[in-house]
Amino acid sequence: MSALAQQLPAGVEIPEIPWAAISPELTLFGAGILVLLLDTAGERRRSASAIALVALLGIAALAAIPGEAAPVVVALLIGAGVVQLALTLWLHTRPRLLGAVLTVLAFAATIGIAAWQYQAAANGGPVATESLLADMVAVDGVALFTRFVVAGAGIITVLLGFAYLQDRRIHRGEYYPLLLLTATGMTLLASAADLLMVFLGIEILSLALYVMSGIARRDMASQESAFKYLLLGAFSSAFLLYGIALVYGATGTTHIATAGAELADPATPAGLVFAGIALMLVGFAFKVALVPFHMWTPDVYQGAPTPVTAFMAAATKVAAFAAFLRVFTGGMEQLAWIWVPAVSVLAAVTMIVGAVLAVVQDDLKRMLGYSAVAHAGYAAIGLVAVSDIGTGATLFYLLAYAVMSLGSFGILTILERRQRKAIAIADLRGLGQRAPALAAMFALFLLSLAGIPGTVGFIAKFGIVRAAVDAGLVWLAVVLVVSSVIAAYFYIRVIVAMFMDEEPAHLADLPVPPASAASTGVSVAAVAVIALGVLPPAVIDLAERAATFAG
Amino acid sequence: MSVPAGYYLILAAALFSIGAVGVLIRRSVIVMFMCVELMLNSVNLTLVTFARINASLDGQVLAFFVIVVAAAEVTVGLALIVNLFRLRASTDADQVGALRA
Amino acid sequence: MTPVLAQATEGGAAELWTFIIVGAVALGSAFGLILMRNAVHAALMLVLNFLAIAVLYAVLQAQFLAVIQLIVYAGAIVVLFLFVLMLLGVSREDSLTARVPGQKTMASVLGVLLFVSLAAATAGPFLGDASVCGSEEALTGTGDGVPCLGLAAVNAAEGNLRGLGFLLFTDYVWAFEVTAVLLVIAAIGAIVLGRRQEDPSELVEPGSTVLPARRGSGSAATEPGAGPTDADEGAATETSEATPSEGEERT
Amino acid sequence: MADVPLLTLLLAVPAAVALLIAVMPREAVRPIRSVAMAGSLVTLGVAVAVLAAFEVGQPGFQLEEEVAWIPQWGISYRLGVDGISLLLVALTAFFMPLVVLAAWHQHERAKGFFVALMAMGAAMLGVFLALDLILFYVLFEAMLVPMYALIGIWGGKQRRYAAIKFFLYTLVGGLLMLVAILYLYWSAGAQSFDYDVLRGLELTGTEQLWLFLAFFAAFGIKVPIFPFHTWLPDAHTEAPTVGSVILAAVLLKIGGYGFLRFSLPYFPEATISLAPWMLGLGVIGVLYGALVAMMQRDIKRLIAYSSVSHLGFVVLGAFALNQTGAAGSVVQMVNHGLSTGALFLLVGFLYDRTHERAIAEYSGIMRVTPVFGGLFLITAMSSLALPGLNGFTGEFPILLGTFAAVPLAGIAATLGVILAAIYLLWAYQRMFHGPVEGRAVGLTDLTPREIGVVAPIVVLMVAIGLYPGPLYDRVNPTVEVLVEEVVAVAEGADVATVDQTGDPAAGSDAPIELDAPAGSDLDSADDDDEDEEVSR
Repeated sequence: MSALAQQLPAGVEIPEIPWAAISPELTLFGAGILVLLLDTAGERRRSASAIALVALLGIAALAAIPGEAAPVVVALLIGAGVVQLALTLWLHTRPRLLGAVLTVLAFAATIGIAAWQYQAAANGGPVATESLLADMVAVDGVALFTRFVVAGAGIITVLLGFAYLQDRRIHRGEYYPLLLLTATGMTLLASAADLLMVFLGIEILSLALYVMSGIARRDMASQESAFKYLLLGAFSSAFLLYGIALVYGATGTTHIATAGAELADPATPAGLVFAGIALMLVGFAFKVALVPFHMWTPDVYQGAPTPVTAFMAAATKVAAFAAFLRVFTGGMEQLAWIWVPAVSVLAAVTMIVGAVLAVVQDDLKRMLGYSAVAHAGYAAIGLVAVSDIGTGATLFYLLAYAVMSLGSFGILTILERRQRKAIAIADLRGLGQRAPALAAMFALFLLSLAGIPGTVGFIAKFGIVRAAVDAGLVWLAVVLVVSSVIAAYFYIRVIVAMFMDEEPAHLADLPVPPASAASTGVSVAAVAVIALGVLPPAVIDLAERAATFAG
Repeated sequence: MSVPAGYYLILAAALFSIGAVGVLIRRSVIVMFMCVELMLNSVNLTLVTFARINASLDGQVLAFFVIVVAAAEVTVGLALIVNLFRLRASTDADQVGALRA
Repeated sequence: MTPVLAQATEGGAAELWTFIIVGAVALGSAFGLILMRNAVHAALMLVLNFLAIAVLYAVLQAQFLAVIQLIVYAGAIVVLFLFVLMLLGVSREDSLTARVPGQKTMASVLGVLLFVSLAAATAGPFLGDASVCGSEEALTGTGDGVPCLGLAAVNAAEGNLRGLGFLLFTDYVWAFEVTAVLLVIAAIGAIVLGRRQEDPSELVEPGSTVLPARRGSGSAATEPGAGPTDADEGAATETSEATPSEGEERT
Repeated sequence: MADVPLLTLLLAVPAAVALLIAVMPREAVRPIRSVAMAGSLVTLGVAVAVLAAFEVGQPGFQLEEEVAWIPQWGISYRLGVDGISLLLVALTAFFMPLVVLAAWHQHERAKGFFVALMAMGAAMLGVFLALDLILFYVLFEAMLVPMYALIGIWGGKQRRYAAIKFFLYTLVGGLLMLVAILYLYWSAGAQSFDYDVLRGLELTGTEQLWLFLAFFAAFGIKVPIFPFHTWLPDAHTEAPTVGSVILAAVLLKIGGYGFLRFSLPYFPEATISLAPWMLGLGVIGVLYGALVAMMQRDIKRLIAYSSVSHLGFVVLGAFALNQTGAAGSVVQMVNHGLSTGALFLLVGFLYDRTHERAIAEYSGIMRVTPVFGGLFLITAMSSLALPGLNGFTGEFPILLGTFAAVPLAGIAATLGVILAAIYLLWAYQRMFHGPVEGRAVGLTDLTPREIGVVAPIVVLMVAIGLYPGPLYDRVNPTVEVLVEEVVAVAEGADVATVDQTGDPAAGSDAPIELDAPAGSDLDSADDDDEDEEVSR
């Protein structure tokens, strides 16, 4: 390394690798590769696992070089190797289960690491928070919060998907690696401190999601939704990229904070600044589905396999908003006068249009897709508040939305398995009597989405409204209220169908869904909805502290 | 007589707009996809021009990454297209649900 | 730096003529791409466009990218497009008639607006004398427009390829490493989506009891027992259902 | 005694019972209802303890409890009772065991029914006790869901329509109130949602006006005030008996309570400038409700419109802006709860037997079922404010207060009392007298259980009617402070606005003249006598 360093031109240096800061990404990526390896190895799965053990031991040995890493890291690496070997030996005839278990473990490990990082960062510990890897990465509060949410959503997604994918015969071995790699992209996106990393993060997570949406290879709807997603995703990426190019042209850098400061300099050509911001805004608006850049959402949500939709709704939104927050609220705070009016209008239109279009839907997945659009509008209010309060509110909102959407799409996976088809509102008639627990949980999620007190949805909306009023955006708060009322109508419609309509005969013949991994996942989400709705202070604290060291 | 850098930017803007229009007006999914590639290329042209204006190679590095991303996207996109057409051939040759490609 | 910069005066009439010719080719092929009815012809237009852009890269002092453009874009990506076109036999088709009346006009108007605003915003500051890269005015900071410094000095110091290499493995090392994830996903994606036929039973864990697959998904064609009639109706409406938002559909 | 968190217990008991029932097996109908009964009796016991612990003569909040809830946002869990809330809490707790008893034979989806009932009880008690605006809002909206379920699942034919209408009306009002609460919080600068902190805010006239209207949206819909009342007849008619009873006895009181608790003290200037409008709406409510009730063919709908009419009095009392009216308003809420609750129970018993609500289908019930007829007569008399029964003790002070404020409104409202007598007695005459015909044939009289449900209410009606002193003793100190506060602003404010409300001297003098014995000597027997004299 030193020999190379001597050859470098003056002023150029190889960045230090902050292993601790990027360890969640490494964990997720490593796990993805491991699961892929074990899946493709087929009959020789046990040998592959042994090789993986050797590789992990080798890394542990490197880490054990004195002064390089804490003993606990070495122990964890060895532990990971042994655990995967043990699991492989135990489950070598059931590769999908093996993949699922390893995936859950990897997500759990990510949560653990993120918790440690959070702890360490709060105490000024060894985790550097910004300007890592030549200013490419900022492991700040926003990034850590996103890691928590993404990994949590990942665990629940695995639970939701297992039986569903088997039923539909789309339980491909590549599903779990893709899930892990998507999550890698999401955490990368959330910790991006450079517009290039934003672009790469978005592309990684999108690419994996395109494939996951299309994993039902013989299902036309799935293929169509995947391709539509890809085409519009690439289309919007082009806009985002053009915006990045203009920012680079105007400032000579793509580092978010530096570029933001440069853009605010009056000497920078105004045309480039405006066009750059506008184009990036279009790009982000596509990714988080703000009207009028939302048209892919309902189709894709409807067509993709339901567990994938759940993950898409829950985790993608968090990651995309994290980047949105970082670039706009964080980087271009001084230019707020340019983009805040634009985003405010987009948010207002989004809230209303999303809610209104959801009302006329019959297919539940599609309805939830439109409701996702409306919810993106709510979350965007925290963005235009351009304050720590607003950022905290958006982060908390995204967590809340993740829980609610995982829960409601989770219910749909269970019901789709039961009825072997896409669920329309009419298919829910009488569910309240047939499967009261399931129906009650669904009602809970819907009430939470509607923002009824006692649920996390209320607390989250409350935080958003508070941020809006605090920022003097009372009119947006009022639009949110109007949208919530419209939205309440269609959530209520579903509840009416479940509890107040008679059950038709052909539904009564179907078996009641038994307890399963999916119902466990849904229950976890339900508990979270209530727990965070009744006693949210700890998590609000987390979100607000996450917001204070963003940048 | 010489070429101000702005000329390249105008050309790139023109290519980008043409690509965007192409995505909007074409019906063939493959051609739409090609139009997106055209848009990405025009962005690259912009980046390279700005690299020259700013006298830094960062723009070229960005363009390099864009090419990598585009290649990856094309791989997945074409796989999806092949699958779509195959499915369509095996089911109904004319009407394909919502896509109507 | 300054003495080296002084030498950077390639520009001139040669660059102008190159730009005019190559730019015309690029524009023409771009129009060809969106106007050609035949998808294969469109793909050929795309190759032409990529080649023109590669030439422009060379003129813009991005030698490495010019080569990459040739190899990756023109050589690999478009060939892949052509390959798929041939494989699927969809070379004829495409009537160019709009799905919604007036959509073409609307799109064209939007495109012109997009072009005008983009061109004005981006190129506006770079049209003066000083924006001629490496010119006297640019180097001395006189004349109109934002000065274009030119890459001659940078490329001369390390060489374009070497300079890029240094950047990739220093400032951009993390981004470079991260593209690994992207490529892995692309590979998995191609395998998942492209694998010809598999046995559906492979997708179910041994030992797990699973009901027959549903209609309209999974093994649609081979499914033994469809659900109740109501379910069939539901599945049918699911795909054909048109919603207001679909007016904007792109595909 | 002081160590026991009585108010929390009051909330926790029904909430815990609801949770307990939720985990019991569906088939165990008998255990479920026993648990519900036990839980509501314990709640009533706690409420009695609260009544006992309440120190009479204190205007402020008592038995307060406070714990930080979401400290980052300045939200706390703060409970307390004062004269205004005490009676309503007692009323709510009083009705809970009766409602459970009334629903004793609820077999269809009994588990969900009792869960909703208990959750409803907890939320309603909480609304009256909450002293943090967000806590108030949360409980206010939390009532929505169980009530919605009660109407929508166990209601009549049009239940879906009625339930959705109820839900959306209340939700809209509540959300507007939420925005107003947030605005208060923001302008407070104190980062707190505490009732007392927000009470001390200095707001400009325009701010007060808008905020008043936002709160009015929530409470006006709940009361319901005239143009916002359309959900009520639907909800009342379609709800199951128990739902109607809860709606009439407790839920509608939240509107009046909200006016006295929030609108008046928070926005005194707006209150004073809008009081004429409010009085006007109150009068319209009283007369409109009465006239529409007269035309009803459905007995349940008739009672529902009589509610609109009677609650118009509550609005009148609250916005008469004198102590007589305000205190009468609180007592009227209790009385209306008792009488209308009892009416709905009785009509429910009738409906259980015949499944018919049309007045024309009945004739001569009195001869077939004398107990039922007698109880119905007493309740109807109470409802039409016959002196000696409870209805009179609330409506009369309201009329006096209104008369003192705006004589014309007082006169118009008196007309409402007369109309009430007409429609109730007319309905009674049509249904209970005459030859035994229609559905009345073969009607069985009330069972002991049913008598057990209604008897306590009737006893209370007579007791309050004869001796309303204790009620006023508890209400007056709080109301006095409240009205003084508002009137002080009125006197300090622009004279023009005061003139609109009538003679300011009359506004402040009236309570002293009329209620001095009740307020100061804690002896309202005089008050009662006086009332009777006037009525003669």
